[in-house]
Amino acid sequence: MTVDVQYYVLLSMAVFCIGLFGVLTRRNALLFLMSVELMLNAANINLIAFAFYHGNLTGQLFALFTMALAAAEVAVGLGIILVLYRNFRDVDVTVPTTMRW
Amino acid sequence: MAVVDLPQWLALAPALILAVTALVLFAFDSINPGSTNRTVLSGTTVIGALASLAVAVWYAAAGVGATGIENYGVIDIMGGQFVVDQLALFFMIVVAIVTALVAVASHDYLRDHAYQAEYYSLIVLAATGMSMMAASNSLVTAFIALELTSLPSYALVAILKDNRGSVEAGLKYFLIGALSSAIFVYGVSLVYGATGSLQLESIAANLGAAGELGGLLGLGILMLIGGVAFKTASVPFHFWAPEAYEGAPAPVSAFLSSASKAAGFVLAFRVFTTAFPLEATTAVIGVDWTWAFVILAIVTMTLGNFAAATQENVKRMLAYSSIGHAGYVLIGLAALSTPSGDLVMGAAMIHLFVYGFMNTGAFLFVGLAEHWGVGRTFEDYNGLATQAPVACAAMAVFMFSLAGIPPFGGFGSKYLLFIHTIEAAAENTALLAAAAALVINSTLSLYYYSRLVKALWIEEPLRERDALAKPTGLYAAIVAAAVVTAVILAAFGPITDVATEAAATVVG
Amino acid sequence: MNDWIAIGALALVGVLIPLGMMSVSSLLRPTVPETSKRATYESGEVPTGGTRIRFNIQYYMVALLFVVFDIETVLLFPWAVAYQDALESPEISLVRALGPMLLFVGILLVGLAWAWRTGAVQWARTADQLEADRQ
Amino acid sequence: MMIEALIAVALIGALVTFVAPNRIAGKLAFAISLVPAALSLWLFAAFDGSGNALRSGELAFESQAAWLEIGDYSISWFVGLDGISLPLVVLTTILCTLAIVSSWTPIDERQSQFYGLILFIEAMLIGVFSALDFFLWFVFWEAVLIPMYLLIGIWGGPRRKYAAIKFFVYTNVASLVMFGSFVALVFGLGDVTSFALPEVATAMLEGGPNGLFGLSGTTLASVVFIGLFLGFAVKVPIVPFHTWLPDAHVEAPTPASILLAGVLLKMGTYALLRFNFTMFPDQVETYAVPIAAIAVISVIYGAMLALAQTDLKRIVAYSSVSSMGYVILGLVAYTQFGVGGATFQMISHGLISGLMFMAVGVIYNATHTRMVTDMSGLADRMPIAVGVLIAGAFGYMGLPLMSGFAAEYFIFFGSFGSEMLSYSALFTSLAMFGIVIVAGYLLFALQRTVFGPYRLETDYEVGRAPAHDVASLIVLLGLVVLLGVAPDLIFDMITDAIDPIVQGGDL
Amino acid sequence: MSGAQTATATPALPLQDTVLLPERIGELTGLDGFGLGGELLAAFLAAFLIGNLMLAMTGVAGPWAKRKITAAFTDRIAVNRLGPAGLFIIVADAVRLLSKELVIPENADRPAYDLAPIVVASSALLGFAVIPMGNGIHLADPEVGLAYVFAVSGIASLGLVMAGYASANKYSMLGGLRAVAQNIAYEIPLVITGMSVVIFSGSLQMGTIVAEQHDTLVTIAGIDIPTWYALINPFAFVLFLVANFAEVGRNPFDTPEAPTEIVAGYQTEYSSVYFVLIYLGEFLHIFLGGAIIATIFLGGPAGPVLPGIVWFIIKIWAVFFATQWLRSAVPRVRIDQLIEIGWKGLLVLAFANLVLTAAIVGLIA
Repeated sequence: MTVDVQYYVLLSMAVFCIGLFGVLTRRNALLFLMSVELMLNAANINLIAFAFYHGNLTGQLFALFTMALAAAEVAVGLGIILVLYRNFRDVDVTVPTTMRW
Repeated sequence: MAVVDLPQWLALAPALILAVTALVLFAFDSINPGSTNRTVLSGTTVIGALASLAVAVWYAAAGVGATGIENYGVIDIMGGQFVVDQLALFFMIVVAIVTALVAVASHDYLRDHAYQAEYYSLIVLAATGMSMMAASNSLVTAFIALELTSLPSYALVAILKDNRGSVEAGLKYFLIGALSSAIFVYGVSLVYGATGSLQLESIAANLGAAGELGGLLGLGILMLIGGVAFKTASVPFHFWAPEAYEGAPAPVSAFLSSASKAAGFVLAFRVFTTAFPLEATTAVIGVDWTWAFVILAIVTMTLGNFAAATQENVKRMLAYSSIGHAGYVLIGLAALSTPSGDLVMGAAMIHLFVYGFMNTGAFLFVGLAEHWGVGRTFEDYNGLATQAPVACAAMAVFMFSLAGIPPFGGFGSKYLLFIHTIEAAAENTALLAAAAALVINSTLSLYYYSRLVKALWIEEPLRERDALAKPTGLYAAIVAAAVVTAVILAAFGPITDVATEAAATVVG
Repeated sequence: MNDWIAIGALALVGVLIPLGMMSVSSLLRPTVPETSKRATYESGEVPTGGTRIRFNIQYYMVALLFVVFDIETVLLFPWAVAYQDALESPEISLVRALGPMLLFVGILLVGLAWAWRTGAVQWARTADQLEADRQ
Repeated sequence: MMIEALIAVALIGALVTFVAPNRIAGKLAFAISLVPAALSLWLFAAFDGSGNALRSGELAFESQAAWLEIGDYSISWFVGLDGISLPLVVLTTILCTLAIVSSWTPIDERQSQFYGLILFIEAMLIGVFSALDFFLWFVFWEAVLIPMYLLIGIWGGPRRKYAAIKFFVYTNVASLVMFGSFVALVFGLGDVTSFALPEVATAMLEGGPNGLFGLSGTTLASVVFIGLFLGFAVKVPIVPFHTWLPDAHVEAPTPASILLAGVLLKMGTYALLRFNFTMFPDQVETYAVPIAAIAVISVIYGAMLALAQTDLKRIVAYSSVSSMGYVILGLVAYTQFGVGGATFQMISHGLISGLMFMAVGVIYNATHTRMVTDMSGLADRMPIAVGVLIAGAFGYMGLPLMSGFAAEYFIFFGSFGSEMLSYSALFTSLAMFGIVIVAGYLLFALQRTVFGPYRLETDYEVGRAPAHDVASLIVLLGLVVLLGVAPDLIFDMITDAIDPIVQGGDL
Repeated sequence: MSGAQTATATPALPLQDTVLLPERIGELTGLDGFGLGGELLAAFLAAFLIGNLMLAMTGVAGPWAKRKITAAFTDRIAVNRLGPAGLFIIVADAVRLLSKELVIPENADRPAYDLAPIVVASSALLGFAVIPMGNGIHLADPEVGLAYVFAVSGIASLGLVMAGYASANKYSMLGGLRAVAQNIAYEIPLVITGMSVVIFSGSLQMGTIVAEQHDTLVTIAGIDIPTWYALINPFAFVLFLVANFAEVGRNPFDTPEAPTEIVAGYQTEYSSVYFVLIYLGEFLHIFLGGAIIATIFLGGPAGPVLPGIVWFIIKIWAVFFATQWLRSAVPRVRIDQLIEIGWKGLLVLAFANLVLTAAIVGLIA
């Protein structure tokens, strides 16, 4: 039982749009981060689906790299959010507006 | 020279040297943690950067990647995942130069900072990523290099942990960066879906096979443009730039606005010339993607310059002006549809090269001002020339050069860009608008650049300042950048040759 | 027969069994509503303060380290799988087969050493470290 | 290599002075500036060129080196002197030296930066007059602005910031227009392979441009001609683009005014001669009448404005507007004497206006006022300086034995007999009327300030002018008189360089 | 297709279950004639079988075997009233626990509080899907089996932290945090050591791994010593064993629920069936760890005379016995020691093991 590739694409696009929506609407930095991860995983869905579709492994390989980089990104992001909280006592991305420091 | 005797993978040496330097710094910090021996750390960084610069220049001189008979031609590594040609070497050189300048300046700027080794190793890691980006010839390596550049940059921007501005800047930079990299990856996945490959040449080869997936390809290209726009701080992903550059420590701002921008552009140049040759792509997706760049270029430069003209804060002004310059360079991509596209791209590359000096120097001067603690608005800078004439003379050089006034380097590069754009406009009249926008914006930029010079040299200080320190490192970096900016026009001959050659190799 | 169908089935079972037990017990067990016994257990004392306590930052540090290391190990799996075949195939030298992994692990270990030395994986500070902090 | 040596000496001198201590900066700069002056005089003596630089003439001290390739166009370092540019170079070096001397007294802060900038300007000016490649020439042309902007802005009078910005913006926009039109011209000329001025000029004579962006060749030529003319007109300045000049002059410190009036204005006329009147003979013929009209208007209007002023510096400033009008008139006459006279007028006006500004500066240093109404009878307090001032004023009025006389004589002679310029007689006579006004306001001003009983509103003790100022004044006066009695010193080489143009024009 | 043919088709790998349990059930019950629906039903039946097998084992182990073993170590007689050797205590305990009142602490985070036990229990159960238990009792054999097992068993720590956070109790909070810290600290050594096995087998498929261990290493006195990876690479075996103990949170690594420090850790506030489920989940995890060890180090169901499933259960119980032994034999390590052993000791050893294994294999080949 195999599923046509365009369904995977539709799925991934749905996931991507959900993530994008979260990015645009959420004000909590952590939720923002999760939404971005969602978008990255949408890309992974695409890559793996297309890897089967085209019958070469490039996509799967790249998906691995994407995961690794996403993890590293999360690590850095959480660090930044932590210092953000220490400085502003909040993780709301709209709070810090003290750019004229 | 003995380049051919070296193993192939050593063609990446400029990037590898940087990576090794980063590891050495890590090892040093592991051996005695929390060391604040600034001289050793920044010294190591500078040595590494200069070594990478030397190797890159040597390769370029030896003709690695140059097309022709008497040299070694383009070097493919890992089955075309990386390619070392003149374009790569050119930008490796730019990155190495900026890294060295920034490292020298940081020696004083981060005098009493807790995380010395971390700072320098992050700088070098980011530089490694940029060098890799210059050589990456596949969307996989491109994305990895992109992230290798971005992740340390996020940390660098926010490295002043207890400084609210720095942290806020870091947050905004990170959020936009994460978003844009997600969009970039999604674009990559779509391109892969359409062509079934991620290596640039084979993407170009398989464009025809896209068939009914052409729509996906178009969307993917659009998303790739988005990802690149973030790195180069151009519309529509520009709005992080002012915040990040203003909040970040000045050397980091210099690093990002010069080297990171250049890296983003080399990525754009390579991807859009190699992977998406115009005719084939247009045949598949039905639109000529240079139009996107024509519009982006004009919008970016106009927006950047007008925003910069309204700033009161010097660092912020420089940030917006760097957006404007990104717009100038985008013309290099916009003109690719014309026969003289390679010339325009070469001019854009030269502008990035010169920009690497003048913009870095300008930000480093701001760093010097922060080091002095004189404040950040134009008024705060009033009359600095009476106390520090040399540094202020250097800053005047940077400002006039950025504004494109002779006899400084910025004039030369803008001149080339303008001439070639006019030349190309004969084919594609839309470029006439771009050229006009270039001239008008340069004139406008003169207003706020000269405003700073006026503040430095002509105005009287608002309040009494006590004597200003003369930090060796910062001064050395600034003066070096200024000297190069002032005399580089004389050496334009070889630089233009290299740049045009490099552009020609990718444009083909 | 697709493996994943079976696995999905087991997942279903894995959820159904606990749910079944819960329902059974909800039929059997008595309910004597009485607020005092619902109080948070603190060794029989009256509960003090909230439960959202601030805990050691080290939990966070090791979590971050884990995120990175775990993902890096994922990148090692393909190598491990391919290693035998690489050795058997004549045209790939041992260095070609082994070198990349050694490099990869080496870089990882540099990172680990750095984390080790900078105390990222150290739970409690030793006496002389505290002494050093005071100065 | 002599020209490179000139520029290099001035540049290195500028750097040295910039970092030198304020105390010795003035003397040091003077010592350094003597070298280019001497060198330029030696060049003058050893001049062996002939013909016009742009009309395949024999260039003196020519040197050329490939610089960079712009697509199909090559840019080179290309410098050389002919009969037109050499006198201007000499004028530049001499005036710079004297300007340095004259600023010993008034400049009392940030001296090292001041003198450094002066020397930098000197280097750039030499470059402007000797460069023969458009790119190179434009680099020098623009580079002159920066130091002048700073000179006015830092050491100027009360409204210096406004004046500096106005000067900067005006001239920058102007040069942008000029730049754009010239680039368009080069692209319009299909067959040129470089930005070297001689090549462009030759190409222009051999048929001119063959169109660009839908413009036909001739239209393009006219557009470019007008664009260039406007660009240079601001620099000259010609009415109605002159408004930056009085502000700049009044606010600028005396040495800056000397350079501004003495040399910077000549950049404009020099460029007009080199570009418009050498490359576009046909367009010159077409637009001769309006240009002449503008010239005459400048003469009369400038003089009128000068008549209305009570500030000595403003008077001189406006009067130089009117003198520039003579130059334009001479150029547009397009005869040997007309163009030659115009060139000669550049030199002589450079000397005389320099002299006037210097004298006014000396007076100002003593009295701290420039208002005609504030003083009178200075003659018995500072006889020599005032004497020189009067002499210079006579030079302005074009009295015989002064270079001004020779210059105006040549111009009127040339323009009166011009075949190309219609109504030439009318224009000439109108322009001549300007002299009367000049005489009017100068005599009026002098009579108010110099003669009569001594009176000074500001309470300063006026004594004899310092020796070095007097010395430089006398040197200038000497030169004026020298050119007045022996114009052939330079007029021969000028005409030698002019003839190819005017003949080419008459073709 | 019938199992026999495929079995003959690939004689190269004996012991590899060419016919998996669902298919076999499909054939036996004739469900394989009913297309997708039949497949689904067969799969469900198979899953149900395995699930209950495991439940039975834990049911025996939790209330009975645990007490017996501990008692034996402390020279006591544990439960012996109900039934032979007190075996019926199992039933009694089950009824007792199920019929206890469920006390939900105030300000508990309700959905998480209810979800945690299910997650803990089912995550452990999921792991058994890919374990070959001999005699064709093998639910599924995907190519990524090993990675799958690691991934699924990792879910448990999520359940634990949920429990710890949701019960709004300081002890639970600390217990949950400790559980996570411990799991992640020992996850990496575990995975990397497992990788050193993959180097030998060249595949992540459990069936292949088992089959690869079937060859004869040496023959001593007529007895074939098979190429169990525990014998080929004992170092890795020990490492894996230790890491596994930490993963399942048994002595000496039972800090997450250290009764003398934080009462009962994450399960402090749990009672009645919820407690049963968590308790169950822990035992399932012990068995799962045993199953993994048996599969990738002890040749899975391989063994003389007795049928495979029996050998398999013996091996699992051996591991379980070891845990109980350690429980009564060795003291508990402090949390800081625990973490630092994991990061500074085991991780480095695991990397060393991987590199050395790879190097030696490469040199031999």
